[in-house]
Parts: sequence; structure tokens; C-alpha cells
Amino acid sequence: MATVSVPKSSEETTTQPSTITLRIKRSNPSESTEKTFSEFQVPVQKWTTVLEAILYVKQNLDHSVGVRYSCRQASCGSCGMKINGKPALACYTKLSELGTSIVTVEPMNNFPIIRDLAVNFEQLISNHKKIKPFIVREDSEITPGTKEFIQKPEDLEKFLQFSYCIKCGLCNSACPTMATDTSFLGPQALAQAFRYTADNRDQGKDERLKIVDDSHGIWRCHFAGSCSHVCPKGVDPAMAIQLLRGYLLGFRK
Amino acid sequence: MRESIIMKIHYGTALGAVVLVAVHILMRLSQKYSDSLQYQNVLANYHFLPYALMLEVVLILLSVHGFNGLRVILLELKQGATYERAINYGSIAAMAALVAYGSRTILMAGMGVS
Amino acid sequence: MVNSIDLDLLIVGSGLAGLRAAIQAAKTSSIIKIGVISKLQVMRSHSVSAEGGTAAVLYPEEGDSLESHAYDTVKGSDFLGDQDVIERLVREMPSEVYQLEHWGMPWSRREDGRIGQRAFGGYSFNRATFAQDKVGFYEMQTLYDTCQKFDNIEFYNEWFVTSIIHDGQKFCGITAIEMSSGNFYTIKGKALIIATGGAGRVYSFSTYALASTPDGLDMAYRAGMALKDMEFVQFHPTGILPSGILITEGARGEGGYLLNKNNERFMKKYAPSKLELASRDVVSRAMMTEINEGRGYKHETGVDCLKLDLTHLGKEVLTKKLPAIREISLKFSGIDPINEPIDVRPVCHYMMGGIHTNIDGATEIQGIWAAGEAACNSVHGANRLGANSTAECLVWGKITGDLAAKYILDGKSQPPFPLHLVATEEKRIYDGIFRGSGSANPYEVRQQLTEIMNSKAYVFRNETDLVDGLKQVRELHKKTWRHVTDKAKEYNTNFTNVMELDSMFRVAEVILLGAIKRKESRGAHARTDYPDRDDKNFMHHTLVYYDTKEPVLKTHPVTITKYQPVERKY
Amino acid sequence: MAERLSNREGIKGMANPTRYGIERVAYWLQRLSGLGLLAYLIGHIYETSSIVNGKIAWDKMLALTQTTEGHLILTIVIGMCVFHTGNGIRVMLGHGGVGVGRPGQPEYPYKAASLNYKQRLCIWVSIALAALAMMYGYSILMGE
Ligand SMILES: Cc1cc2nc3c(=O)[nH]c(=O)nc-3n(C[C@H](O)[C@H](O)[C@H](O)COP(=O)(O)OP(=O)(O)OC[C@H]3O[C@@H](n4cnc5c(N)ncnc54)[C@H](O)[C@@H]3O)c2cc1C
Ligand code: HEM
Ligand code: SF4
Ligand code: F3S
Ligand code: FES
Repeated sequence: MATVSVPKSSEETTTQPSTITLRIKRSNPSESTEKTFSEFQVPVQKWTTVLEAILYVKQNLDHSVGVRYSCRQASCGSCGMKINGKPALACYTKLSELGTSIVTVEPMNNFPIIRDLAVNFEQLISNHKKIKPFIVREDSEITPGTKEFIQKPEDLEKFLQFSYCIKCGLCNSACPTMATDTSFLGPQALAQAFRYTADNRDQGKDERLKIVDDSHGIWRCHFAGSCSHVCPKGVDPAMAIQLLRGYLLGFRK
Repeated sequence: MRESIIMKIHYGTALGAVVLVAVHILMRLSQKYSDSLQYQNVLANYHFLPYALMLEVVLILLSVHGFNGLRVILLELKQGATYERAINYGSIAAMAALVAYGSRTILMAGMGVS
Repeated sequence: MVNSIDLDLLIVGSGLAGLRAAIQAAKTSSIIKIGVISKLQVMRSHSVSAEGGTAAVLYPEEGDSLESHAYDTVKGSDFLGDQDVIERLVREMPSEVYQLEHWGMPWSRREDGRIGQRAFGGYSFNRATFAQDKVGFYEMQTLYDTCQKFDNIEFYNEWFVTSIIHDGQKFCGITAIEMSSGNFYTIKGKALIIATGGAGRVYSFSTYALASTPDGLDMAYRAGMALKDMEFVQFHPTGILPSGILITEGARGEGGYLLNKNNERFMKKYAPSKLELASRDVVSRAMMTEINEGRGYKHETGVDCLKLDLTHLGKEVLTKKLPAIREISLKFSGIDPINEPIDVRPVCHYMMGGIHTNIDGATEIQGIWAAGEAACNSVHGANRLGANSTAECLVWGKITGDLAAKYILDGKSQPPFPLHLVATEEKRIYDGIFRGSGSANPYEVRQQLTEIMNSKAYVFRNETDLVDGLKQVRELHKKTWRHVTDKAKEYNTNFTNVMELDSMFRVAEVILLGAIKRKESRGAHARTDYPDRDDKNFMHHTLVYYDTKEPVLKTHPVTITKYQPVERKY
Repeated sequence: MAERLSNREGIKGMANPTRYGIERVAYWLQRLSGLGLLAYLIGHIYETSSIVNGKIAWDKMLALTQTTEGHLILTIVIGMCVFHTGNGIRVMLGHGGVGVGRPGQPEYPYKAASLNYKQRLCIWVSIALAALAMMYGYSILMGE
């Protein structure tokens, strides 16, 4: 008979877990608007991520922690938050690489808080929509017998990296313009404007340039680079934005 | 005005300023620094038409660049239709005022008193 | 007073299937109001994790054919797949790949600029169309972004749907909680597409996103629709330790080896011709046999595993074609696959079963369709081939989106809305769960439940384990875990987590019941006490209907067109 | 309430350059120096306007500014001017898409190509030039 061993939950494993103190910033709009910190002791191992630590708290110590997560492998973009003061993905930050015995997690800046660590994404979502994030051309719907638009690997390279974006919003949280400008399109949307513009299948350049050339559009980026500094996916929005601006300044065709 | 045009002006004025401000500063170093500030010498500068014209251009470039820079900062600080309109017109007014005031100096110093 | 919203087409779930359906419906008609309702933010659905590829026949001139794709799929399904459905899948797929391409999908390209394809398990031609190793992610992005074109698609981000309402024949609406505010809503509509995805989180070791719980399946089940073939759960050979995150089959497609403790490519014993690229059930069973016979490694965590060796592929292939694998492995296990083999073990990965539908994706209730992994139109039979699932999501997303939109345009009369059902549902979730009381920690109960599933209904199964598992699940179900300690309205995930657990119990039971009943080994369902396929007694689908007392099991015939069942060998 | 929980970092976010590397510091210095230079420009125009009121007025104004504090301020202005110019040229080229790297498939662990050594070098060079200019200027101002 086949016996099947089950991966054990973290407490029963062979390596000796150490503990850290996890400080979670709490806020619950229906109870009070005050923001306070709750502190918890969490066992950790070398691969324990911040998300796992938060979920340990949610499951065992305080069920009411509000946090957004899903894929736990840095593909869905749910779990952006400020970890020890810097925007990062919780599922993509190991406690061991932080190297502090007290870890503080707070909701991302520049997004309204829904509750605790979960923030409201409406603005990011609508800004993304504004820049026409799709291929603009008349024959984008196929008919019987249609084959692909030819795209050489080198054409692909021109935009591929920008399509790594998981819409996690970390860049918007780090950007200094975003910190004060409530109408700024933000690095996430601007980078996507470039992603589609640089695609050789797209013909929407002029439309998109018109949209970003606004008093709260691309010109409100001052190449502070913080967006690229925190992006967990190597998108490099700062580069995308400068290249997009290159079209407007006549450096690129 | 489209934002891109404004910002092109911003960069253009900056580039123009680089050259002319350099000239302006080098003038201070063409003689002993303190001498360059002697009343007579300064006045002589104003009387020298090309230099006076250059000063006028520098004045315009820097006012436009500087106040547009301020406008940008203020625009990013706070939003709202009325506020933004006030900032836009306010900075144009400030530019004009500074240029007017500076031109008065150049004009009067260049023409009259000796 | 219950808040109410009126729409035409409701799409619950925003994975590949849901979004593809939304676009198709919006293309079919620009006047119908379409709502895409998801318990996650729309773009964060589990589909973003799909890695390896999407199967389609793109190069007939190079020797591929629809026939061959169909036969590979039929054989992969261990002859349980409905062959008319499979033929439809392979016929529709090529144009789906081109359509995605036209919408901006960054497919990896050949040197000449045409779309690239790679080898995948169980196929006799390299037809897994790929975009690096983030296929699902890019497909989601392309569909999500293309949705932005249409003004009649509205996204309901983070709305937790709790039930489906119909009058016995026709669809009427759903009930849902807007998570950010905690308000309870009725959403009325003329047609519904269920696209709530798979439910692999009923297993503790799983490649699925943490949100992949069976709420959608359970919703349909409670509303009287049958769940079909739920005993067939796919275990992917290569889940990385300790997290269970998937290492795509593409890694073996690019030439990776599986090694046991003696450094031996053991697959040559089990599938001499296809080796590591035999279908997933075959490889997973081979791996478990190696482990059970003592030729596995022990991982640091005490778990048995084997090694996946990619070192011989070289840096170039790993960084260019499998960058995400390298990233996952480095980040989550601390191993660089360029230098070291990875620790892997079979992991819960896919549910062949789902809501019973016909070839058009229509369920037993008028006005309700199901698409994607939540649906079971029997395209995968007893075992899905890699790269066929994203394909299925696209094809049936399109079909159901189109049919549902046309159904709405036809303007069939709507039955009066059965308001009393809303009241019943409100009572069930608020009195039964939100205001429930008890002493057991629901999260611990969830952990126990998933561990039972992992130990009793894993790769190899037998009567004793399954019956015992069912007993344990039912005992666990009786504990008092139906209570929510968080009493706030806003973003109460404690509440939704307990609702998810509630649905997990019912669906886990269905999986176990089906597995007990099926006394044969077929595809992913391998019984050590009945090691052979039994076409005489079990060449049929399992249907399970909800009943307040005991679930009702029925059977459903398999459609065979051209391919007669033969023994399956790789 | 909505306002309270909006969680915008506000001016602090603009002003807190330490977390995000030298590029963010450069951004902040560019802003400060721009504002500083504008303030100086206004002051400078006011200062020079005294020339129209004759030598006495001019000398009075000169006496007012040619103090130690005045020289210190002027030194800072020199620094700001040099940094703002140097960094300004970098930023302008960057805005045009020059020297910000080329798109390409990023490799894990990701390093943003736009935050490259050329950019960093330019920033440091601007800072260094500003420092040199300040020293030179100070020596001239004080050397009198
Ligand atoms: C790690 C991994 C890799 C894979 N790789 C491949 C591959 O390479 N090729 C391939 O073909 N297939 C692959 N698959 C399988 C494939 O990804 C999935 O089958 C497919 O993505 C399912 O898509 P879906 O649209 O059906 O549902 P999902 O993407 O799972 O979406 C489910 C949706 O339902 C919503 N939902 C669920 N419950 C509720 C509720 N109660 N209320 C409201 N909304 C709800 C969720 O929010 C979500 O939007 C992979 C699967 C995994 C796990
Ligand atoms: C002489 C060479 C100068 C150059 C090359 C230059 C260049 C620049 C550049 C490139 C910017 C950045 C714009 C942006 O990020 O969007 C800028 C901003 C600014 N400049 Fe200048 N500038 C110069 C001189 C001056 C002077 C003399 C003043 C003062 C009057 C000034 C005031 C400002 C202000 C206030 C800003 C706004 C700061 C900001 O947006 O961050 N500049 N300058
Ligand atoms: S650009 Fe990077 S940081 Fe910004 S949303 Fe996309 S992935 Fe996140
Ligand atoms: S941080 Fe902001 S200022 Fe520009 S380079 Fe990035 S968007
Ligand atoms: S949980 Fe998906 S990105 Fe972290």
C-alpha cells in the first residue's frame, strides 16, 4: 500500500524556528480613524516571508487583520505594503533578508486605506484605463484565416520588460509626485502607456501621447527613479516614462 | 497651452540660461571680483548695449524658467480647478512683474543716470 | 433592506475564462450591461500563475494536425474525455491564439517573427504556445487590458458572491458582499456565467493561489447543479519545496531531468519513450513510487522529495526561456537552478471535475453557463494535459460569452424574482456564520481538512484511506468552527475565510465520495486496490447532486466519436 | 474621515529622500536649489535695482550684502547654481530618453537599467562640481 507523507506545517519541522516581533499598523474606518500598531511574536524560518508571518498572525493570534493576498508567488500584485518603511511585496520579502528582529508593516502610501494593510486601488485602476492600455488598430479583431502580426524577437524586446507589470502599485506608493499630487497619472499607468506605444503592432501612439501630455500627466515625473527602485518585477517604469517623453520632445520618432 | 509646450519652454530657457549666466558670472571674474561690483564698473556694463541686452534676455529666461518651476511645484502640492487656475495665472503675473521690475533697472541704468 | 443592482449579464470570476467571456459578450452586443464580479481585484485572479503554455495547432505545414492534438488529449484523458468536446477545443484554439496575439499578447517569437511553441507533457508535437514562462500572466494582462476598450463591461473588484438565485428553471440573480464596505447586495441579471476557477486549496500542498477555494463550485452545487468527475484531481509532478509553488512542465519541456537518490533518471523505467514528458499522472505516480520505495531525498523540512535537474540546460536557456522558474527557485527556496537541482514533489494542481455542463458550457439551469476550470464539459476527462486548461478557458469563455449575450438579446421573459431566497441566504450567512458561535479556530480546522485530503486522497488512493478520510472530514465538519471573531463590516476577510471553509467541506466530501465510488484506476485517479482501468463498469462520468441529507450520486455517459479506448502507454 | 485615511505621504514624501537611493536625493536637491535660485534671483534683481538711485544707494546696498553672511549665502547660491545646472542637464537629457538604458529582458535579481552608473556618476559629478565651485567662490569672496 502506498503511504503518502504530507509536508508538515512550519512548527513541526526540523530546523529550530526563531521568533521576530511583527508590528502591524491598524486602522479601521468604522470603529475609529486612529492609526495604531499591534505587536505580535511570530516564529520564523529562513524562507518565511512577511506574508506568511502576517497570515500566521491572522490565523492564530488575531483573525481580524485586514490584508490582501492571493498568489503568494509575486505574480498577482495583491500584497504590496510598506515593510520597514519601504514599499515591497509581502510575499516576496523574506524575513531573513530584512535582518531586523522587529519588522514593521504598514499600508502603502498614496492609496486610501480600506482597512489595516488593505488599500483602495480605484485611482490606479482608472488611471490605467485612461491611457488606453490595449492595441489600437483597426484590424485588431481577427477574421477566419487570420494569422499573426509578425513580430521579431527584437521587436518584442522593445516592450516586453514593461509588460512584466503586475499592477501592484508599489511604484505609485514610492513616487514623490504621487505623494502630493492627487491627479497625477502615476508611474504604473505611464509605463503601460509606453508599453503599448512601443509595441510594433500598435497604432495608438498619437492618441496616447495626447492623453499623457496633460498638466497632471507625464510632465509631473521628474525622473526621481524611486518607482524603479521599488518595482519588484524589473519593469523600470522610470525608463519607460523617459522614453515615452522622448516622443514628446522629439528625440524619438 | 499644452503642457508639452510649456515644458519645452522650460527646458529651452534653462539651456539658454546656461550659456548666458555663465557669461554673466565670468564677467564678475574678468576683473577683481570686488572691482566688478564698483558702481562705475557696473554702470559701465549697463551702458554697453550688447551686455545690457544680454542681461535683459537672462532676466526673461530666468524669470520664465524660475516661475514655471515654482508653478510646477505648486501644481503638484495641491489640486483643484480654482487653485490651479490661480497658480497658472499667478505665475505668469509674477514672471511679468519680475521682468518688468528688472527691465526698469536695465533701462534706466542703461539710458539715464551716469 | 437589501441593496440591489440590475445588470444583464453577470460573470462571476475574472480569470481567463471570465474575462474572455466578458470581451466576447461585449463584442456581441454593445448595449447589454455586463458585470464581472470577483472576490479578488479583477486582474489578480489565479490565472496569472499559469506558467508553461497554451496548446494550439499553429503549424500544420510542419507536421502538426488537429487530429493529433485531439488524439493526444483523448489519450491524456484516459478515454474519459468527451470526444466531441475535445474536437471543438482543438478546432477553436488556433484562432484564439491569433486573437490574443492581435490584442497585444507578447507571445515569444521565432527568429522569423512567428509565434513560438514548445514541447509539453503528453503531446506528440511541440504545440504549447508560450510567452516565456508566464503564459497565464500575459494572457490575463492582455484580456484585462482589452476589456478596457469596452464601456459596457463593469468590474466589481472584491465582491464576494455567496449564492446563485433561480426559480427552479431560469436564472434570476446572485447575492454578494461588497468587501470594502461589507454591504450585502442582490445583483439581478438575465444570464450568468460561472467562471470561479479551480479549488485546489482543499489540499494543503498545492500550486494554487490562496484564494482558490471551491466557493463557486459550492454555490452551483447548493443551487442544485451537479458537480461532475470531482474525484479526478491532477497532481503536478514538480511542486517546489517548501512552498508548493509550481515549477512548470516547460522546465522538463526544455530538457530538465528528474533524478532519484541514486542519481538515476528513473522515468526511463516508467515511460521509456516519453521519459519526463509523459502525461502528468504517469510522472507523478512514478515519483511517488520512487519515494515510497525509498529512493527519494529528505528535504530539510522532513518531507520526501526528488530532484529536478536543470543544470545541464545552461544559463542562457534558464535566463531567457525560464526566467520565472529561476526567480521562484532563488527566492523561495534559495537555490539557483543554474548550479543546483531543485527539490520537487507531486503537488495538487488542477481539478478535472467541475460544474456539469454540455458542450456549449450550458448548465442544467436556463440562463446559466459555466466556463474555465470551474466547469466540467469533460474536455479533460480523467487527466488534463498541460497547456490545455488555459486553452479551455479561452475557448469556452468565448463560447459562453457569445451564447449568453445572444440569449439576453433574444429577450426571453424573466421569471418574477424569488425574493424569499435572498432572505434565506442572508440568514444562512449572517445568522449561521457571521453571528455563529463556537470554540474551534476555523483556520486550524481548515488546515486539518486540507491535510486530511492530502493524506487520504493524494496520488495513490485506496478504499480504507478514502473511507477513513470521509469519516474524518465529516467529524471535523461537526466541530463548532462557524463563527467569526472579527465583527467589523469593512474588509472582513475573517468572514469570507469562514465562508470559504464552509464550501470546502461540501466539495471535499464530493471529491471523496466520487473517489470511493470509482473502483478503478483511470488517469489521475489511481487506486492501489483496483490498479486497472475498468471500461466495463466505469466508462462514465460521475455526477453528484446536493441534498440536505446525503449527496446523490448519478452517472453520465461518455461521448465517443472516433477514438476507441485502448491501453494507455507512454 | 476619508481625508484622514487617504494616506498620501504629503510633503514629507517629497522631502524624505533617504529611502530610495541617490536619484531621489538628486530630485530633492534639484527642487531645493531651483527654489533657492528663484529666491536669489528675486533678491538679486531687487539688489541691482538700487543702481538707478545713484551711487550712494548702490554702495549702501553693497555694504548690506558684502558681509560675511552675505558671502555665505552667495557661496550657497554658487553651489546651488552649479548643482542645479549640472543635474539639470542630466535630467533634461534623461527626459529626452538619453542615457536611461535600453529596454531588454530584465534578469533576476532585477536592477533597473535607468538607475545606471552613468546617471549616478552624473549626480555625483554635479555634487562634486558644486562643492568645488563653492570652495573656489568662497575663496574669491573672502579673499578680498
Ligand atoms: C501554478 C499553475 C500553473 C498553471 N499552468 C498552466 C499552464 O501552463 N497551461 C495551462 O493550460 N494551464 C495551466 N494551469 C491551469 C490554469 O491556470 C487554470 O486552470 C486556469 O487559469 C483557470 O482559470 P479560470 O478562469 O477558470 O479561473 P481562475 O483564474 O482561477 O479565477 C477564478 C476567479 O473566480 C473568482 N471567484 C472565486 N470565488 C468567488 C466568489 N465566491 N465570489 C466572487 N468571485 C469568486 C476569483 O476571484 C477569480 O477571479 C496552471 C495552474 C496552476 C495552479
Ligand atoms: C542655468 C541653468 C539651469 C538649468 C540647466 C536648469 C534646468 C532645470 C531643469 C532640467 C529642471 C527640472 C524640470 C523637471 O524636473 O521637470 C529645472 C527646474 C527648476 N529650475 Fe532650473 N535650471 C537652470 C537654472 C535655474 C535658475 C537660475 C533658476 C532660478 C531662477 C531655476 C529655477 C528652477 C526651478 C524653481 C525649478 C523647479 C524645480 C522642480 O521642478 O523640481 N533654474 N531646472
Ligand atoms: S511598474 Fe512595477 S511597481 Fe509599478 S505597478 Fe508595475 S510591477 Fe508594481
Ligand atoms: S518615482 Fe515618480 S517622479 Fe518619475 S521616475 Fe518615477 S515617476
Ligand atoms: S500575494 Fe500575489 S503578489 Fe504577493
